[in-house]
Amino acid sequence: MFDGAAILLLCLIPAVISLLVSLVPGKDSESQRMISLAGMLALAAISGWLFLSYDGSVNASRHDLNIAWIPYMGVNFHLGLDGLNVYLVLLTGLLFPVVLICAWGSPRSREKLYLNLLLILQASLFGTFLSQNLMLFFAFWELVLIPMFVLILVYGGEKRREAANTFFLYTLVGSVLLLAAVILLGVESLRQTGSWSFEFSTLYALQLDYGVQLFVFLSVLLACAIKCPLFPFHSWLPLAYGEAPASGTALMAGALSKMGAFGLLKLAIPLAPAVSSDAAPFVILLAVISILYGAVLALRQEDFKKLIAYSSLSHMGYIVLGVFSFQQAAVHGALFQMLSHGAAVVGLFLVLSLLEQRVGASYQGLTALSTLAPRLAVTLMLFILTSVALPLTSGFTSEFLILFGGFQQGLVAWQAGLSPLTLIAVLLASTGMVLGAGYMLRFARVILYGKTGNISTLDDLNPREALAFLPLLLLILWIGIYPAPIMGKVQGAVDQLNAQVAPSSLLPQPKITNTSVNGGANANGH
Amino acid sequence: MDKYQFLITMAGVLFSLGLLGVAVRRNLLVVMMCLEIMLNAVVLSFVTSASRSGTLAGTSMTFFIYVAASCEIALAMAIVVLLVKRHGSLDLDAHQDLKG
Amino acid sequence: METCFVIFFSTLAVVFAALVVILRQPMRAALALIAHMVSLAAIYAALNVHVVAIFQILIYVSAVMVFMVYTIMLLDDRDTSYRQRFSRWVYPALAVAVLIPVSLWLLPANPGAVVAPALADRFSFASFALDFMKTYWFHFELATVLLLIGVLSAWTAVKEGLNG
Amino acid sequence: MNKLTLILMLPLLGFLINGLLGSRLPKAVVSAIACGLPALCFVLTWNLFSGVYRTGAPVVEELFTWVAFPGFKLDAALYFDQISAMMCLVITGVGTLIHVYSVGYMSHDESFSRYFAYLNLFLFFMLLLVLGKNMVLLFAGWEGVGIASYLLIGFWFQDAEKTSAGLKAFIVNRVGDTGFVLAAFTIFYFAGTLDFQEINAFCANGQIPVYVLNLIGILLLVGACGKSAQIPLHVWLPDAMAGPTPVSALIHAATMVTAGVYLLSRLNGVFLHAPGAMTVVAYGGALTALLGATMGLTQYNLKKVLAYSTMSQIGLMFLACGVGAFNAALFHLFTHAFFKACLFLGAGAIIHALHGEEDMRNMGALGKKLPVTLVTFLIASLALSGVPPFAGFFSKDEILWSAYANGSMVLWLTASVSSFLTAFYMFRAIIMTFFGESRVPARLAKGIHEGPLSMSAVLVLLAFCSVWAGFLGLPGALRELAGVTAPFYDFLAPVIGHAQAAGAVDHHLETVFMGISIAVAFAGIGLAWVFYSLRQEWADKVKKSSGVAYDLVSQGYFFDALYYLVVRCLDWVSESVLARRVEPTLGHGVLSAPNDGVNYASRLFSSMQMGNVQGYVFYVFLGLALVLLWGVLHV
Repeated sequence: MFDGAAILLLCLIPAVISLLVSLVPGKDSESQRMISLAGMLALAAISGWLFLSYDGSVNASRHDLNIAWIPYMGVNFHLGLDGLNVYLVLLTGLLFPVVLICAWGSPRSREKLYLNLLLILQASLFGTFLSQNLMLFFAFWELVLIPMFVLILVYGGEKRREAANTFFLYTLVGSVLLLAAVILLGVESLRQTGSWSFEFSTLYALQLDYGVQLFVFLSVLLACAIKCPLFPFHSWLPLAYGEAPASGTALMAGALSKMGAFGLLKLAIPLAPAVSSDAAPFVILLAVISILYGAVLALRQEDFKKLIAYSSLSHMGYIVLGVFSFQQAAVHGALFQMLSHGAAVVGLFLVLSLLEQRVGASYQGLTALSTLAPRLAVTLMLFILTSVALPLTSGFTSEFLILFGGFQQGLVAWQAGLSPLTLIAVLLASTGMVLGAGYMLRFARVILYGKTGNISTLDDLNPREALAFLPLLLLILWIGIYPAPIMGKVQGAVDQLNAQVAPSSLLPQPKITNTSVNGGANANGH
Repeated sequence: MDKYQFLITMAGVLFSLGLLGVAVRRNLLVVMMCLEIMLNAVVLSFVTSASRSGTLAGTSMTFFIYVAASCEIALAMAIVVLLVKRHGSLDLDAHQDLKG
Repeated sequence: METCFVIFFSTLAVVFAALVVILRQPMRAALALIAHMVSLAAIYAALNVHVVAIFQILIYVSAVMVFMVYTIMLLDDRDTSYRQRFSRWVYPALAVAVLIPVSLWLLPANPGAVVAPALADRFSFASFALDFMKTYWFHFELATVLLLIGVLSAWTAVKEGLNG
Repeated sequence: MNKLTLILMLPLLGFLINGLLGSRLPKAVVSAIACGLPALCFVLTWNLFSGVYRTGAPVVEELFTWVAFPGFKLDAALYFDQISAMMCLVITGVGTLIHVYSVGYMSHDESFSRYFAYLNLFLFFMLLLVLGKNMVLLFAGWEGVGIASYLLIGFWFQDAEKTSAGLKAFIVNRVGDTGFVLAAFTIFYFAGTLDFQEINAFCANGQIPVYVLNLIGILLLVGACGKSAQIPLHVWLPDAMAGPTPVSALIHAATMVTAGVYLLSRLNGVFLHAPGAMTVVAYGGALTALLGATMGLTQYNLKKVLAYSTMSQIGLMFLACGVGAFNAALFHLFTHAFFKACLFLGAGAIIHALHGEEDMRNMGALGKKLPVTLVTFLIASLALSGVPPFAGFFSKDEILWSAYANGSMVLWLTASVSSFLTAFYMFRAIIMTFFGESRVPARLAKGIHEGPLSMSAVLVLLAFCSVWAGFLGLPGALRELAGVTAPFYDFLAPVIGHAQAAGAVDHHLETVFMGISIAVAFAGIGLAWVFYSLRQEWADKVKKSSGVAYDLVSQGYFFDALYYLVVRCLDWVSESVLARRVEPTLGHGVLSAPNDGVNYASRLFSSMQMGNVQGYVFYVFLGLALVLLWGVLHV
């Protein structure tokens, strides 16, 4: 029961803390911050403990909390740790204290509201990632929107109203169809098992015919493609990322965008395996388009925030590419990319936010950071190198695995006489390596190097902020240098996922798997 | 064909005549009359079916229809009077308070 | 013999109904309506449903039409609706009006139990009244209450409306 | 901890110390750490090397499993065989020397510790590159040296040109890296492994169709071209001279740029079975050698002359690889490391003396003021031009010979022409720099002096190396003549078969060719002497007469212009097409479409509410009719 309690705490602590914060008399923002920081640190500790203690078993996770909620409709309050969400729980636990500490210095009106929003956001993110019941998942999925909406609306830039509405409506449109799919699945379970149930375990076991799968797949894909975002559905991204407060942007890019990829992994593929494997080449094509589109746009982007926004569009493309390669390496890579991109993009946005705190809006014209604030510059450079996917950083591990797996799968498909689309897509995606280096290092050149401009003094990274960045950097290096032990935790989940995608197992093995010592990397044989 | 089916059809014809009248006449009073025609068509159909199947129900229903009709006409006339007092015209086109 | 009656009077009924729709002066339309109802009554009579025939005359031709005529006399003036009889819906409505009888005509005739002439006296006044009161007295009471309410509300409506 | 790991970790340690708290440490400590650790590396390497030399057995160390899932396992393992040993010796040896040299060279720079941190970082990645047991580990080092060189080229980051040069270097390298990665993927698909030994073994057993091997070979070549500045990916190297001169010596002459050669010989198993790829490598190398040499002719910037010569020398090494003489390539790599480093450091000494002046038109008659530099530079140039008995002669001659013996006449001819040109422009440089009358501007003229002892000592050492190194690998004919062995080739023999073991051995012909190449070298030197010392007006005449050709060459055959065009196109797409057209339309279209839809629908429906009772009646009428009709038709 203690493990279940650990899960429960993840959702309870934010609630309790936000209550406490609201009880603290109005103006005393310092202690409010301290309280919520303490709570977030506790959460980080718990999620870290969960991450470390998780032994990689998928089905019977010891961390499981199942409370009947609306029994006759099969809606349970069922939270559980599994291979798919263990990374994201860690990420969610890690990011919030970091964000809060970096936002510490910035003077803010309505401190209470801000802290409460952060806490609610964190709780609902935990819920989304942990929920083992579709209806619960959907509820949390929607709940995430609200605090983020308010965050943009209250603390955003001058176009904040438009940005908030766009973000909210856009994501809502996606979720409406998702709700339809959820209900449809419930009905299906009623038809097949004779009782309402939204438990994932039940839904995965259903036999859905192709039409139903198609509907479910498309609606989930739409919802996730908007959240991620993927290419044609990204138009809310520059606006929202540009207008949101720095902390909000960081969380949107770091945590919220992962919901999309997670949704694809948790819903689309297991619930609609046949359709997913048929649609995979096209989704991959979409992913590659967004990789290149975002990269090319970032090449000439003057606004730093937008530049990173587009880069994140590009990096999310890699995740989707990996997920839909249905290949062990690629899926591992995609899961890593979630962590890696989460850490890196948050780092980048937070550095920008620190600059904004120090010099105000004019940080857009900042140059020669290396001269002004060396420590800050080094930190920024490390995050930049991560998104350039330099070896020994997490970016390399994930992108290498993704492209590797995708390429293997594409070649297998091509050799098997199926569509060469995947292979071509992966080849295109690998040019993203060059473009990525292009825009990121150009960004570095603009902001880090050159002669000092109108801004001549800047106080460097102070110990508090340095401490905040430390965990992110450690995570990046850990995944970059010694990822093997982490991969073990998700192995079960990856196997399960590959087992669920039935038709792609029809693909032949690469001829080598049986002759070579290391064996082939094509997962579907196992 | 037997007279019953003929009468039923006749009732239909009358009903649609009445409805036509309601739809096309602009004069409020004539519209009311056309409503009566429709009612009568209904009565006719009731009676026809009743006398064909020789049961009581149909014919008894006519009585309720009569009651309803008299209430309706009473109220309707009252409303008509009020409407005309309001807009000073019997023309239905004058009464467009529902325009969206 | 009675079939001829039926056919003849139903033709009349249709003709007079058409007149009601067509005629310009409300009063004439009212007269045509009366004729229409009378011919309907005749049809009922021809069907041996004398009760209904009688009440048709009593209630409609007398009570209802009297209402009508009063109102006409109260309100009749030569306004736009007099000068221009038909609304802009006339042609589409005509087209649609043809549809209904046609579709009714196309309806398959369902063979109901055709009564034996022996039951003809079933609808004779006395027997009908007895049966009716035996079976439907309560409903009819309700109906009369409805009637009462209708009259009252009409009265109040006019009263309030004229005051307000 | 095992020695191998220690070799790898020491530079990293130096990087961490100098990088994190170097700014607080005194310069003496910083330089002690920066030079001491590589020196320690060198000692360890030598120790290991002697072990390998004795036993001939490679040293392997499995550090840990990098990535593993069912059916796939990738170890982080180090592998120290003959090739790695040779590379490590060069890297740590020359590296240490250049560290020492830098202490003097950078003594006046304010970000002293940052420089040494980067330099140590580079050493770490370079060692990782040559010690990695599988392609991924090699790639880690491969990219790592890329970033190190990026950081060092843009070391003086106030200068926009320098930073953009670094950027260019990294991007062009990335293009090559993409090729490398794809090659790795393809290899894994067919061979099911990324371990070098297994790959070579697997390619030998002929399970892979030849066209695939050719494809893999080409992809690898793309990667090698990026790193080793071969046509068409050479454009970054001249710009890379923006970095501090010792950096150019270490990274862009001695070690990093030769990584491509290392890659080719490390995967010689693949290439030996990919004839098509081999041909491409050979002719690509020859082309680079020629073009590089020609481009060297027209440069006035001393460092750029050296850069182009580096390019053409590596071209020769590729040529050697292309004709299967991997050991010759590695030998040339070995000797080239010494004399080219020596040349760069000499150039550094000159630039140091002239306070950063790099244009040869502002030099001349420095010989008297900088005697040590002159001598060492001269020795190194002779070595580079292939004058016996200096190192370059033996290694280059081996390449030329195998170019003919295993390749074709064309290859040999191209190589010879390029070595002729090399001799020419090297002595052009020497004459313009050290002899003739001084053209040094007055502001720089005063106080020209040799650098501190640390610098001159290093120069002398390297010059010494570029004399004796050649005798480690005497060509076959001379070996026969002198009845000695070639320790270098014998050492490499277990991992790379001697090229001429394959071809027919004809020592008479070989001696003839040797004679020709010596003649060629002297011809080049003589011509330079004529043009730039005796009859200087001729040089101008030639320049005048060959107008277009001169522009073509001095503009580097317009490769830069071409790439600039590509980049401009990308920018245009990014700015004018995507940012201005697509993005707004997408945004507006997607965002306002639902809005407009709702508005339209509401207007439509409200227009149906015309407020006329009879209208509603008509709807009722219509509805009724339709329902009836439907009933009739469907009942």
